[in-house]
Amino acid sequence: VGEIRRFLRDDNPVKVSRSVKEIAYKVQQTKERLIGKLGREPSIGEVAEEIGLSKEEVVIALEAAQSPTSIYETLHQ
Amino acid sequence: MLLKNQVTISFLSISENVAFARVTTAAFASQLEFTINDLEEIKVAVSEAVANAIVHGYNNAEDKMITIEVKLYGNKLEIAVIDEGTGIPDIKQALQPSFSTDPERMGLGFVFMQSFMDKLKINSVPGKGTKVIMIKNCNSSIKMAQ
Amino acid sequence: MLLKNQVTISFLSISENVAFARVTTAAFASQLEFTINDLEEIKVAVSEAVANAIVHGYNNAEDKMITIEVKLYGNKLEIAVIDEGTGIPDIKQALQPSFSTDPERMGLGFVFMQSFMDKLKINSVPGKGTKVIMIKNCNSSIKMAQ
Ligand SMILES: Nc1ncnc2c1ncn2[C@@H]1O[C@H](COP(=O)(O)OP(=O)(O)O)[C@@H](O)[C@H]1O
Ligand SMILES: Nc1ncnc2c1ncn2[C@@H]1O[C@H](COP(=O)(O)OP(=O)(O)O)[C@@H](O)[C@H]1O
Ligand SMILES: [Mg+2]
Ligand SMILES: [Mg+2]
Repeated sequence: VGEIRRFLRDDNPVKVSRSVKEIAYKVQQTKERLIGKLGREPSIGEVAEEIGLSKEEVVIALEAAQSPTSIYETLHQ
Repeated sequence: MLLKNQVTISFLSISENVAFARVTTAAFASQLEFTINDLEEIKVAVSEAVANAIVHGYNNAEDKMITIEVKLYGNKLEIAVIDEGTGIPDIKQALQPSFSTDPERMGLGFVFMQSFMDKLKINSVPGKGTKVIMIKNCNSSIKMAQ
Repeated sequence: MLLKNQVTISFLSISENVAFARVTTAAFASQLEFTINDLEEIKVAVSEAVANAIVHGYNNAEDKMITIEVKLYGNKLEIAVIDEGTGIPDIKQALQPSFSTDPERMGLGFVFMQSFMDKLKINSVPGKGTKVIMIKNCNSSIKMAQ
């Protein structure tokens, strides 16, 4: 089991983990580019496909790279 | 309309879970063709509803449960935020902009929910709890362009 | 150990929900001081368990429910993935590396879960369902460094 763990740590396709900031930056760039290309706001799925991540992954990265969304949190910080 | 997918999420009434609830709902909603901007609006609406459940429904007690049901239809998202807390005695009054039972709050939560979502329904029974149902339609321009 | 937070997530047994389950569980787990690498390992383990529930537990039927319970203790994460499907008749055999009841699969799911998590427990009753419980301790080096 230890060996498998080491093997997977070093070489696992699932784990090309980019930092959330990096992803968030890429999302913004991709979104702008797609707006230019499509003439409208792209869907989250279109953006995710373009950068090769799942939609859910993109949503989480955007959240993590962002300041609070709710007035609740803004007021209670 | 046909139910395509659904999830139910139940969590403790602690403020750390506002962010979790918001992002989880948005992650699920991303299975429909929403834009990033739509998802941001959904997050704000969910944050406000969950914050209300914690602050008003449960008076900040941290050992209660909040449930979110998210349903995806063809091009429609339905979110229900449910607590078993104090309930709202006068819903019409609660919906009024800048009405709040707490003098330190702004009374804009329901206004945000209403402006960011296409439909808002509230079922509430004093002493029993509150269910806030929000519906958002999926931007049809994306669908048509595909 | 003291339970700090918990969430229960129930969703339909469709393959789109594997990504949702993985990302949501990791988002909740991130309330503990896990490294990014830890969170990636948790995601793989959850994906494998949920995929098993869909493929083996429910034979790819899309109208069944899968439940994930996530509990956060002081420095420990506990995840249970639950289905009410076929069950596993011989757990010891199922755990064997490269054992699979499906000739087209690799039989490495449980191996991944075991190697990425600190503990794996399986409760299963043929005809009733399966509960896979996984525990991961939080790397204390981060705690100490703060
Ligand atoms: N889940 C709830 N349980 C009980 N009361 C609620 C709930 N949600 C809202 N309310 C009531 O509705 C009022 C208006 O809510 P809102 O528009 O979000 O403003 P605020 O939260 O700033 O008071 C609250 O002040 C409260 O009295
Ligand atoms: N939730 C489940 N319900 C029923 N059987 C299961 C479940 N999870 C695993 N199994 C059984 O255990 C075996 C080994 O699982 P796993 O190690 O993930 O390999 P694989 O999924 O590639 O077959 C499966 O082939 C299946 O027979
Ligand atoms: Mg409010
Ligand atoms: Mg498997």
